[in-house]
Amino acid sequence: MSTINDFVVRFANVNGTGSASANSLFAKSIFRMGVPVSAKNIFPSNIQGLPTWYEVRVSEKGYLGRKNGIDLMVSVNPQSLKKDIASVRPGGYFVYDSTKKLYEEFLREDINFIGIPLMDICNREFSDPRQKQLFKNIVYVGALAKLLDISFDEIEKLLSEQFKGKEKLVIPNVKALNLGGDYIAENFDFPLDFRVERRDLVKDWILIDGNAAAGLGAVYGGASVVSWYPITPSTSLVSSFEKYANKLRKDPETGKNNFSVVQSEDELSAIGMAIGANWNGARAFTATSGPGLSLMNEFLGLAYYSEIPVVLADVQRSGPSTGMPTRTQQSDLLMAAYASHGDTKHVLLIPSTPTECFEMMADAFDLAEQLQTPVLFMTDLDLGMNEHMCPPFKWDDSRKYNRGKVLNAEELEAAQDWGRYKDVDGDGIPYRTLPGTHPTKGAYFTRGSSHDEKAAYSEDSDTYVRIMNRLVKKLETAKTLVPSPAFYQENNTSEIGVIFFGTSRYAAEEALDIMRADGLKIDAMRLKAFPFCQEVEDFIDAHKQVFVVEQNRDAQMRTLLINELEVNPKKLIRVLNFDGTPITADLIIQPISALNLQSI
Amino acid sequence: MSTINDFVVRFANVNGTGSASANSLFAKSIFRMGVPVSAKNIFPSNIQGLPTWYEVRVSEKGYLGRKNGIDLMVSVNPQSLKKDIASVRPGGYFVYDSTKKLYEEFLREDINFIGIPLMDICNREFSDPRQKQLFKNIVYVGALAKLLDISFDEIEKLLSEQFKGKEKLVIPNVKALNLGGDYIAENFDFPLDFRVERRDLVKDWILIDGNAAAGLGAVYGGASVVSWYPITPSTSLVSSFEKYANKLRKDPETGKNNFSVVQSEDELSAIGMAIGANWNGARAFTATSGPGLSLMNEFLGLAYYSEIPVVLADVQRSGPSTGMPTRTQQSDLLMAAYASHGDTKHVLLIPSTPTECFEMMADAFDLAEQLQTPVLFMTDLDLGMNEHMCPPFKWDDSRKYNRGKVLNAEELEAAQDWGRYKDVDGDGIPYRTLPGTHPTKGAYFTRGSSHDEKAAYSEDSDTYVRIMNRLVKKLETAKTLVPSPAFYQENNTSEIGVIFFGTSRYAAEEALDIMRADGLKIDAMRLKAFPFCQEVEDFIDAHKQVFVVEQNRDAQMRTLLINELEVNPKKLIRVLNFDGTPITADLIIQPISALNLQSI
Amino acid sequence: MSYIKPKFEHPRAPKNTLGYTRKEYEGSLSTLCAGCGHDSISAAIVDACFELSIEPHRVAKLSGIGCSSKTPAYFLNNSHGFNSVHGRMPSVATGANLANRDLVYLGVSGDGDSASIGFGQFAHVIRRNLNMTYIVMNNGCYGLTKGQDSATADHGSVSKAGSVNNFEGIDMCAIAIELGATFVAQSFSGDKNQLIPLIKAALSHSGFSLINVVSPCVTFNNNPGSTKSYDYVREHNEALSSLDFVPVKEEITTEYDEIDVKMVEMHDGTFIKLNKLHQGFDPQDKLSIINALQVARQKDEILTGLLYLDTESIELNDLIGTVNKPLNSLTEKELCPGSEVLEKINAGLR
Amino acid sequence: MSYIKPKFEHPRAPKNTLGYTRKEYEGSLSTLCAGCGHDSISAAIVDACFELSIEPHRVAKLSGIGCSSKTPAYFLNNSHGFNSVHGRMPSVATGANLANRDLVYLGVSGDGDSASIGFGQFAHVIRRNLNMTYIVMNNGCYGLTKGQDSATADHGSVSKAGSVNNFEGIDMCAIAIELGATFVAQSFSGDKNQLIPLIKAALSHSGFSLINVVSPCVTFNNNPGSTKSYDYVREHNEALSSLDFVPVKEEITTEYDEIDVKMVEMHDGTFIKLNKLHQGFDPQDKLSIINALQVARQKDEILTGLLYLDTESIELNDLIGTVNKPLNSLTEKELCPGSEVLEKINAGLR
Ligand SMILES: Cc1ncc(C[n+]2csc(CCOP(=O)(O)OP(=O)(O)O)c2C)c(N)n1
Ligand SMILES: Cc1ncc(C[n+]2csc(CCOP(=O)(O)OP(=O)(O)O)c2C)c(N)n1
Ligand code: SF4
Ligand code: SF4
Ligand SMILES: [Mg+2]
Ligand SMILES: [Mg+2]
Repeated sequence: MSTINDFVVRFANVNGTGSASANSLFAKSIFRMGVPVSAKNIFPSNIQGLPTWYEVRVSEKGYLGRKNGIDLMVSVNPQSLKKDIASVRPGGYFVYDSTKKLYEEFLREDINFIGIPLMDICNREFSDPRQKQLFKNIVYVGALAKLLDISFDEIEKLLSEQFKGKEKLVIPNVKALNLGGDYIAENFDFPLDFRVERRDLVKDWILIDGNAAAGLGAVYGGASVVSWYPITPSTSLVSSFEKYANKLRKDPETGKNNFSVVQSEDELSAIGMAIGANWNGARAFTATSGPGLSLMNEFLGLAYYSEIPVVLADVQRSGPSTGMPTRTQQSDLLMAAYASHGDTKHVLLIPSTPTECFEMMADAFDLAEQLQTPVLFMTDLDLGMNEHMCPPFKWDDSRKYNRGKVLNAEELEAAQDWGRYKDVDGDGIPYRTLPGTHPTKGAYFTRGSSHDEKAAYSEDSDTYVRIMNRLVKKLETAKTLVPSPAFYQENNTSEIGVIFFGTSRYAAEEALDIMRADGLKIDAMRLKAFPFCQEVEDFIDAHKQVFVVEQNRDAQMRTLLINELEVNPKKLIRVLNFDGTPITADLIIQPISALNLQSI
Repeated sequence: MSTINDFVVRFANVNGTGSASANSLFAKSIFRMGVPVSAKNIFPSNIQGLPTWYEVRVSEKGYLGRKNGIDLMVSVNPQSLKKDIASVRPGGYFVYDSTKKLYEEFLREDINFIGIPLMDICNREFSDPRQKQLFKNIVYVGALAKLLDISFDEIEKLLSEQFKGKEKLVIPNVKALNLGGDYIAENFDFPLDFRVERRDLVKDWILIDGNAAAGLGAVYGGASVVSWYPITPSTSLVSSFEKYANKLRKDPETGKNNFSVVQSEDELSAIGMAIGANWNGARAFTATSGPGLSLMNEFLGLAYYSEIPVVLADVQRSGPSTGMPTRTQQSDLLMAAYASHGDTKHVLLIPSTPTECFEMMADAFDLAEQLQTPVLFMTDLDLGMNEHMCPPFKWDDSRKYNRGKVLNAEELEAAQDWGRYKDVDGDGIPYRTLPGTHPTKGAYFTRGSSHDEKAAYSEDSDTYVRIMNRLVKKLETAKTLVPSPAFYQENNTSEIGVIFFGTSRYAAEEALDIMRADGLKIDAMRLKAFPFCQEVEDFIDAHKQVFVVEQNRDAQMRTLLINELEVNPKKLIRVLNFDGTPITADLIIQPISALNLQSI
Repeated sequence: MSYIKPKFEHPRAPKNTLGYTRKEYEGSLSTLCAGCGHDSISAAIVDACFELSIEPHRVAKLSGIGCSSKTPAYFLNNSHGFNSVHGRMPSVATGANLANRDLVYLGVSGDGDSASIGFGQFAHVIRRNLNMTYIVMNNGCYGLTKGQDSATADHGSVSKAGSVNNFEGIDMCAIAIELGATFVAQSFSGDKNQLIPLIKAALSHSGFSLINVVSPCVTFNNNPGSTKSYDYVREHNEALSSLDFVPVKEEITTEYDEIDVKMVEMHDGTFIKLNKLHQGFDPQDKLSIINALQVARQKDEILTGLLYLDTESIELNDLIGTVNKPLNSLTEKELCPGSEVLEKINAGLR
Repeated sequence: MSYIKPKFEHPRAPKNTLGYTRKEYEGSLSTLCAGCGHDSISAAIVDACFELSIEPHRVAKLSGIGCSSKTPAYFLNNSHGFNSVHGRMPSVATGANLANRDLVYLGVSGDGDSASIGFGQFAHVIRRNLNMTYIVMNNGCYGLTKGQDSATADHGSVSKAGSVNNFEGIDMCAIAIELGATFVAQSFSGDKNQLIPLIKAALSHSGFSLINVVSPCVTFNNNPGSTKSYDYVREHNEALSSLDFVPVKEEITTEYDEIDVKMVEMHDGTFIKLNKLHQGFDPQDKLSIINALQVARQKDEILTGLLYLDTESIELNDLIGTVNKPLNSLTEKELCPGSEVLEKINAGLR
């Protein structure tokens, strides 16, 4: 019996050889057939010549997390050949370039080898040396299409979209595609015992990476100043902003930019610029990853204490230090929540899909201005740099940006005894003014040193304590403004709960389905923000045992939960994956079942 | 009835006017009379012209913490006059320069005013304009000596020690002293109802500030490279090192330095140099305060992950951001313990007295080299910049520096398959080598990126996890090497415990005595280090309720205890003071008694 | 602390063209040491802004950390001020300027702030030609942390404690010119007559204007042997020119055809009149000033006056093509592309 | 990735005076792009160290982060290496040097690493005259993060994507000279004949030696319009001199009284022989090179060769009076003053 729409294909390539676009062509064609698909790049921290992999999971049920066990491996990299052959599941397939023979000693009895003379074919069929090289990739896509029953029509359509305006290029591409298909047709049985079948499961969903979505979200959220310093995996977030802004934010009359992007000299400068711009009333953000976040600590403390809004996107990668710069992790949480010396706490938003990247990035600016404090958008490499299937973006045209408490000239004129750091409304949030607003009212001195309600320098103990306690109150207000968690049940029905967040979502939802199908009662909650709102506390209170799923070594979110909600640590059980690859459902099910079997 | 050796005197001065040496002359004379004394500077973050205070507590019982309630105020600063008069306890004394009359409206019925025409006296008795200004300070010291029955002999002896080599200066100083004493003798009743009486309570103790002690400790601990960037209140720690090293570390033959001190361009550079020097086998440290620590985050992660010893002294001040740079706090703990992005943990040492500053600073180098990781010496402004009475320094001449696992040329020659990051001994600590040791063996590549046991670059998940887990094991080993806590009972006898650390010690010990005298049973533990050793866990386990005393807003040590020891937060009750002034016994007793009354 | 300024102002105190008196450009009471050079610079800033008739609330004054960086509290009380973190004012100023290019940006910094911890930001704000006036109050030491040598301490300068500085001092002006600064001047806190017109000219320049002002620290670096003491600077000060700032509308009455006078027209139509210009030196000829600075260094001279001016300067916002309208005044309409566009984007992602 | 180097070495491979073959100076296989300029520089380093007969294990090689900063893994496998954090290698090198002044310190960095994030450390390590050789592999872009312009991208240079750089590029050599560097050279990764003797001379200099090497990024910045492409550099390269490094013991046989040859004696008695020296230029005359650089910039020329050398250079350890013995070899006896002294200190505190 053949398996439909449920398998994993992995491509082993050399980076910098143009395989990326062929591989995503493969993934997208399945998506176009209405079948849920997810794809992950596993790439080295270098530019050219090292092994890189691309892993595609096809899942009828819509499970978009990573899954162990490779059903089919496409190998076009001799460097990693041995390892690649070893990684195929027993009974699986190994597609390779048979122009050169495989070493005898690499062969395995328990998998199927499908040799295609990619180089021979291309050498024979193409004359241009670059084409000879590039089209090897398209040939194997054609072969796979045949083997997996993927629609050639869909692929051709994708190719014509891709080369719109350069139609001449479509023809040789299609030719290469068919060369691959034909070779399979002539030499092998097809399709395989697992394959693709057209469905209507994708609906109106889109395929995009989180960084692209977040960049677009920032455009929609009204960001007009972006300052940044290049670092993987955050670079493409800014590129996305810039790309969309260049299209959508030109002044119609002059053609000039209704935004500015400045590549700064380092991360200290990047956050400094973002703070300066926000201080002056523009919505500004910066984006970085771990090492950059470390460098931004001092400035984050300044923004916290002098109450300046700023949005910072941290696309997390594997730490510590340079760590594994092209691997994913959720390990900057603790530093982000408590960044900078002294007593500080910051607001975090934690998206789990590109759709949420779009939404939360836009919302981050409202939140930062409402609260007059840094808001850290905490995503990760997996979400940021891999394309994910997700619901389409929506925007309510009646939505007005919430600029928070900013006094304009008339309000200042009317204001009685205004003070920059007065808690007028009892919510811990004072009123601010922008430079240049009023000739004689509203000017104040912003400083990171201790100040009183009128922003005057002060070394008075009582004043200091008053302001510091108001900042605590402000964080209480933040709890009512940040997005509430998502729940996976109408009412809690179990003594066991599981908490997850960010990209663990994909695997966690799959795990939940499997465990529930296995008869395990378990409630689930997906966190979206820090500080934690009441519902988070309630969920934990309502359960005897709560598993906390996260992608770091030290269970950082668990620490935040325990510390902020005064939870007994015994209650929160770690479920951790921190090896740099996205977590799988298996890794979540295992410890939970093990512990629950024990306790039954 | 008169009170003996138990009162508080506060001096109100203008900074930059030379009052500091007169005030410490006053304190030291009491110390020389064998009576315990403690003194605190409360100074502004500026150089000249603003109010500054000096508070001296005299305590027969040896309580060296700050105490509320000023018995006698010496006022020589018109700027703060009103506030200063208001701050005297009812029945207390206010000594002022009566050359100018006090404003009627400032007068209080419930305190005693002692006017001394300081300016008149000096104008009359001295001709040199600088002397006219400076000797006002000595005149009031003389007056106080009379009022409080302090030995003029001791003061004169101190003056002759101070002006050793400039004996000519002694005479006018003594003259000024006597002018003050005489004026009191002629115009007021003396001594007051509280006064000093000679004792033998000081024994062989010494009077020194923590920074001076730590600088000396670093000399004894074998530090040979110091890199730093000026910042209050850490600057004097490095000055102390430099001063002592210049005396004690000259090469006898050439007169050159057996050490180097480099003032770097910023804190990133300071920690970078210290890391570079330690990597290369010299004992090196840097010193800073909050803002500097924030800037050092990235480098701390590098040292943690590439396993380079380094010692960092953080003299904490009030944060966040610039905060109150001349006020004390213990609020960098959380950042210090978990500094840098990614999963990291660092070793902290927490001294409470200058003696411990000396010892722990010296020990820090052993610990850093044994563990091949950063060791953060966490002191604060109160300890660092105020003089404290403490036991004398001791050094065991048979002590050898523990340089940890460093292979020399012979060992390398003999070593089989050495790998920089191999866990040979099962304690998580690998063997390192120094550059230049052996022509062909032992060279390796240090990096902050993921590496295997042989220090080779690796993006392999298993390798990464192995190394990260070994670092956890290393921290377990650290628990057995850091200093154990101090206990204040032979055996635990109560259900209630109190935990404190650092400079809270002074007030906590006093509070403990008072509470115990009041019949409250309470056990106490003073922490000295992070990570926490078994005894810390045992103490918490052994008690139903534990108070954690700290000088920050967010109860950072409590967070560390909960998080690292998996303690139920409900068990740990916050006792906090974070207004920038050193904590007092009262502030500790209050919440503890309140809660215990409730629970009885 | 300086002495209390008289609160009383004469009813007939002179007013500028906006109708403001000098008082309306003052700040709070200084808490610096009596005699600190920085206070004189603050006073010069007040004078320059008053005389230029700048609207005080249209100025944003920014600084880092240090005695010098405290001064924005001591001038222009009706301006928004930002006392940021040590050495990082340039980035904050850059962000602020990007958000609203219409204000006047006045940055104040110290030599520790700009030449040590902040050297990277100093260099890069110059490269970006940010439209701001950047005043370095240069005393060769870290005043606020009690007088350590800074990176501008000259080689051979002797500290108060008697130690000799062995490192090369950074010449802020020479570095700025090398990095492409478009307005570079040097002055002395004690020379109000030179400093005020320089500040006016700097504020009128479109692009980055550096004024490095030697500003003695009376408490820690005014000793004999110090090359940043009042005495030393007075002796070694070599004015390249004296100058006048000539507002655009002012009638040009004097004769300018004298050999040693040069009129430089600024971007906004105002003029700088350089009197008694040194021979062989032209502030619009980079090579001439680079040479002059090198030679002066060998002779232990401190060249003051306008050193370099590029009147073709293009400031950051124009370099990157930003609209003229301040970005912080853009509304939803201009910022948000709306749902229709979004639907198209969605379509492209299917 | 470069192609695999032959593992086999001829038994009669030439040996240097220490008896080592070139092989013993090589590193691991490079993972850079085929054709990357950086790989040529690595090869030149190998050659220079081999020819100089430096003991490989007495070299400490340090770097920041970037493609360029990876190269220390690709040369001198028997040396300790330190791949630190982005832009902060100078501080790590400084600490290492303070700990053991007896090793040879070789730092490698990129233009992003040194001119952007690391500009402050770059400037200050120069000011301190740290005894090290500092090679900037300058490709005008951030290779490792995919080709963004760096701060050394020249004004007007066109990126692969077609955008024009509007900012002033930082001239590393001019800046270094202005900051007081004592050895400054510029070269091109494609010019091995010039580069190898320059590296040898730099390694022989006592104090800070900068070699700024234009090193094209074939993947991101080798397009027409780029001023850091192989073609552009070849066309605009203007060698100030060709040079030979003359080890001290080598007999001086040639005639040196030709007009265009200059022999410069180094600190350690070795010589640099400058052939065909440009007229009006003298590497020991700072003003001449400052002028030459300014003029070259106007003519779009890239001056290469030895630009500046101060043979009176005093390196950091000597500037601050450190003993000759490496500090990391001091023992308890030298480090710890002992209990008796401590007792005296106690006594003074009573
Ligand atoms: C990150 C950081 N490091 C150190 C300090 C301490 N600090 C305050 S001011 C200052 C130096 C100021 O020197 P300069 O800029 O020359 O100003 P001056 O006081 O001489 O006017 C330093 C080091 C700080 N505030 N922040
Ligand atoms: C703190 C920090 N920020 C950013 C990065 C990302 N990063 C890695 S290399 C690099 C630029 C390297 O450019 P360059 O020094 O010129 O080296 P090249 O690759 O061009 O040789 C950047 C920005 C990082 N590693 N660390
Ligand atoms: S210490 Fe120096 S710089 Fe600071 S206020 Fe006093 S004189 Fe000015
Ligand atoms: S990306 Fe550029 S700098 Fe990096 S290895 Fe490739 S060619 Fe060299
Ligand atoms: Mg200064
Ligand atoms: Mg580069």
